[in-house]
Amino acid sequence: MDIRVQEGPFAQGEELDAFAKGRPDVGAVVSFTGLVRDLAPDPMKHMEIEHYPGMTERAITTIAEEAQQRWSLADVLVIHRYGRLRPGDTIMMVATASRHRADAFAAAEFLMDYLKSRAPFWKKEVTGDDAEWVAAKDEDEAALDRWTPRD
Amino acid sequence: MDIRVQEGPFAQGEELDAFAKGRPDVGAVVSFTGLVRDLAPDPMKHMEIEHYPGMTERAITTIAEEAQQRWSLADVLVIHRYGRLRPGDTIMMVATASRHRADAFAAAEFLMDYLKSRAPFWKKEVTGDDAEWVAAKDEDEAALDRWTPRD
Amino acid sequence: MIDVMYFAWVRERIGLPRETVETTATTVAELVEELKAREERYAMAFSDISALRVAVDQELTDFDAPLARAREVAFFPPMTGG
Amino acid sequence: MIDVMYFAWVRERIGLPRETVETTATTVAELVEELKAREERYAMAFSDISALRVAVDQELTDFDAPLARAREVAFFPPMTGG
Repeated sequence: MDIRVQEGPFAQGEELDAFAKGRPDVGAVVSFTGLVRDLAPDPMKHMEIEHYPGMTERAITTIAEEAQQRWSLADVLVIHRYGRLRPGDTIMMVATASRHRADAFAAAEFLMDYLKSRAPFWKKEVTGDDAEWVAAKDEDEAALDRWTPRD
Repeated sequence: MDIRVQEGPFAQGEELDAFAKGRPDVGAVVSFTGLVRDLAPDPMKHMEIEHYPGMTERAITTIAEEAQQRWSLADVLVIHRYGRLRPGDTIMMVATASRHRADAFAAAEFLMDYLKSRAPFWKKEVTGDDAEWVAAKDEDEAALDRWTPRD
Repeated sequence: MIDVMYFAWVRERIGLPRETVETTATTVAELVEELKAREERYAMAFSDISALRVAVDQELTDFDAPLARAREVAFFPPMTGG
Repeated sequence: MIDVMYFAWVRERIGLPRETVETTATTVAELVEELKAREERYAMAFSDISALRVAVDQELTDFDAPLARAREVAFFPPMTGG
């Protein structure tokens, strides 16, 4: 399990190569990369990501451990940046390695759904003179429901 | 849409970097990589992948076009190798780019489910003096059901 | 005249990857019956048709598909890509 | 003595990222009432508690959570990671 919360950029391709390498028991690797979008007609100058140092690492570790309990995973990678990012920059990435593709996919989606709404990051979009905090989406909160055990 | 059926290796990290680059409208990139496993106690010497030239490209193109119709995708990448592969080698990769993560994930899983059972590839595992064709799994055929529209 | 192709263990059992066949069959199933009647190795390869898949002109189809105007028929086991 | 932290627009409305608070509150909700009584900017920040989340000692919790032995309480809007 490799969890990194950092201000600086990371190279998603190199990270994927390193993550997938030398795992004789792994048949499936899934990765997700989140990027800063640049949507017309309101071009963003930059994005500021605030986080809660200490709690961030704890929350992500808890989420990753839960994923490892739910699915058969050889490894989990989470990298999440904070600070100032520009359009096109990679915000974060998640990767999962498993014998089977179903586990790798499910775990990656689970990690993303929880990181969205349960890891203490807050995004602010700065456009020209204006700056606005990104509002949490109802659909992101709703996405967590599918992981709730029903019994 | 970029579809490649090839004998030679590919660099998944470089492919991911190139695929994710320069897409201002894309917030989410999902990749899947399939690797040749090396499972004790019966170490595989190599894997032979046979395919049906011509039909392979057609089948993958049809699958990718269907994915683009079903989900909002900025782009799709499929690379699939044939010929002789060794344990640890990358067999294939799929990548999807979208504004939203749900579309990128669903499309990547859809592509994988269809590539597994509908693209004309056949795997043979060579272990010592023995060689065996990999049998299709019922669960892979069953995985297609979830994409069938119910009406 | 139709090109008939075999892949994976179907190819191995029949002993060749493709051949040109002179046929009057109007469906895939009729073509299979003609091939089975030829030699034991064909009869073996086609003994359990439920274990096989067929493509006509590079499109997956069923064994009752018509062969009218078909140029290429391929027989193979269930695919194992990905 | 408890460390109280604010993030995102909660931090901006209150005007500081953290402070040490002398309190007799036994729950998060009681602490919120004490803070609201202080100054207008606190009352504003905490006016709609349903728009806020709270963590006690870096674990997400509810507003009726006890503060016994808590060292750090953080208030913030719903998270937007990923």
